[in-house]
Amino acid sequence: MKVKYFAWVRERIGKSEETVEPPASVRTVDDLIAWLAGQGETYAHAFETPRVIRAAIDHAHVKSDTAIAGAREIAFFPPMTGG
Amino acid sequence: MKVKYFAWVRERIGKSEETVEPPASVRTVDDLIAWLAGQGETYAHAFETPRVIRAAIDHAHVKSDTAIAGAREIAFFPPMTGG
Amino acid sequence: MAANVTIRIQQADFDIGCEIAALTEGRIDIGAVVTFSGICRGSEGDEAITALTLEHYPGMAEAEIARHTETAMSRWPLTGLTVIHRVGRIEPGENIVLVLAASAHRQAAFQAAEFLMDYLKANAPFWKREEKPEGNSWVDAHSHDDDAAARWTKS
Amino acid sequence: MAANVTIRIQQADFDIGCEIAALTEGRIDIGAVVTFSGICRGSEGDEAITALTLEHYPGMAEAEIARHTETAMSRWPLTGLTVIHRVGRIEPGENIVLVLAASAHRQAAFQAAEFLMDYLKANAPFWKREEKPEGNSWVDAHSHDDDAAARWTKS
Repeated sequence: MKVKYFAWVRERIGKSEETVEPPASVRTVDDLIAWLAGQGETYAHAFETPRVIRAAIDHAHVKSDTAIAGAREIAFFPPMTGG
Repeated sequence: MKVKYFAWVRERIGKSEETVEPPASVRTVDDLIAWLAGQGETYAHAFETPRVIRAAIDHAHVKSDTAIAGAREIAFFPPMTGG
Repeated sequence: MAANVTIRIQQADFDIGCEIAALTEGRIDIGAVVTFSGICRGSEGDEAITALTLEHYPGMAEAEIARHTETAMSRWPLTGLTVIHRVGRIEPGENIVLVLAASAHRQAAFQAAEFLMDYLKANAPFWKREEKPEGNSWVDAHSHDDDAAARWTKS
Repeated sequence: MAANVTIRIQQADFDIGCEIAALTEGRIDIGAVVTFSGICRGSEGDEAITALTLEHYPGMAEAEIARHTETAMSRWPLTGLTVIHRVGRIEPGENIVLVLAASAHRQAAFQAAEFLMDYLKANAPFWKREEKPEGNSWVDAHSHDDDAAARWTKS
């Protein structure tokens, strides 16, 4: 599945998107965050405070316990500051 | 004192302003309305429903029991419909 | 920088872009500008309206609006306020009134603009006469406008 | 006549007068137009700001704003809505965002504009980075923006 990063999540990881293939045990957004945080130092830094991370699946906001099955695109970003 | 009329009060009386000299017994806005209503048919028509008439003394809204002593200009008009 | 307050009662139309520029040009302390423009509609309920004629009480109208812009300035942290009310004959689609509020923050700008509009509707000495195919008539005041104005009164 | 909804995310500035004209031209069923424009300020508290850079999530930003304009259209009797959000580098005094709501009546226009602004602040996928003399930093989200957005949620 495609994963996108925005704002300081993007800056810390050092890329704006990538394709990942997490193991079958990664079922929810929370699981995916935990798995990504184990992919190296930059990921650990980006996801060091999971509760501030917001997620969207296929362009819609989701809660962290949402299942990721069937998602084409998952995005992670800090709280929004538009307007 | 100068008296001014606006909107349908003006139309019914047929003039936009005049100078009046009510007797000393006319002490409040209410008294002045009652006195004006007795000045002829057009005045009676304009003031036939005193509770809908609004008044201002020297450019400030006043209640109908306000004393008129010292007023330079008193205006009578229907409820406002600006904006 | 001091706050700008502009009050105009005029027959001529106004340009919202120009009025915003007049309040914001050269300033970097303004984060939010709210404008309200009131426009003449071509019908009221099922009745067609050909035009409105707006009458006002010269002197009192300016003084009353000024008093209410002062109230707004004291109640919210505003950097500027503009109130323009047209008088005379106005046809459907034409502007009637403009209220513009500028502030560092959006809530103050929204609230001040709403406060001034509610005030203008219920308490500013202006009267509308409607031209309709079946004749002319003075617009009746609406009690909901009084209610809207009353919600700003501190108890 | 059907309601007009325009949503644009762009680097270019916008012209409020043109956007109002686009929603109102040739119509006589609109009595009230409310605009909100958000402008880049030159300071935040005691800190100077040299510029903002706005990042967004293409695709999701448009979809989310569209969903909220639909909510606004279903909640208030609106004749038109325009939302323009700029992205890229913006300097103090420049426009950031425009929300424009048109309706027969003023309350609907005010409420829809406030609702959309509260939503954009708290939930639209945009992020601001501030350039300051002492370095750049991402703007923190404010809990008061979440509170402002939450007041529109029906219980």
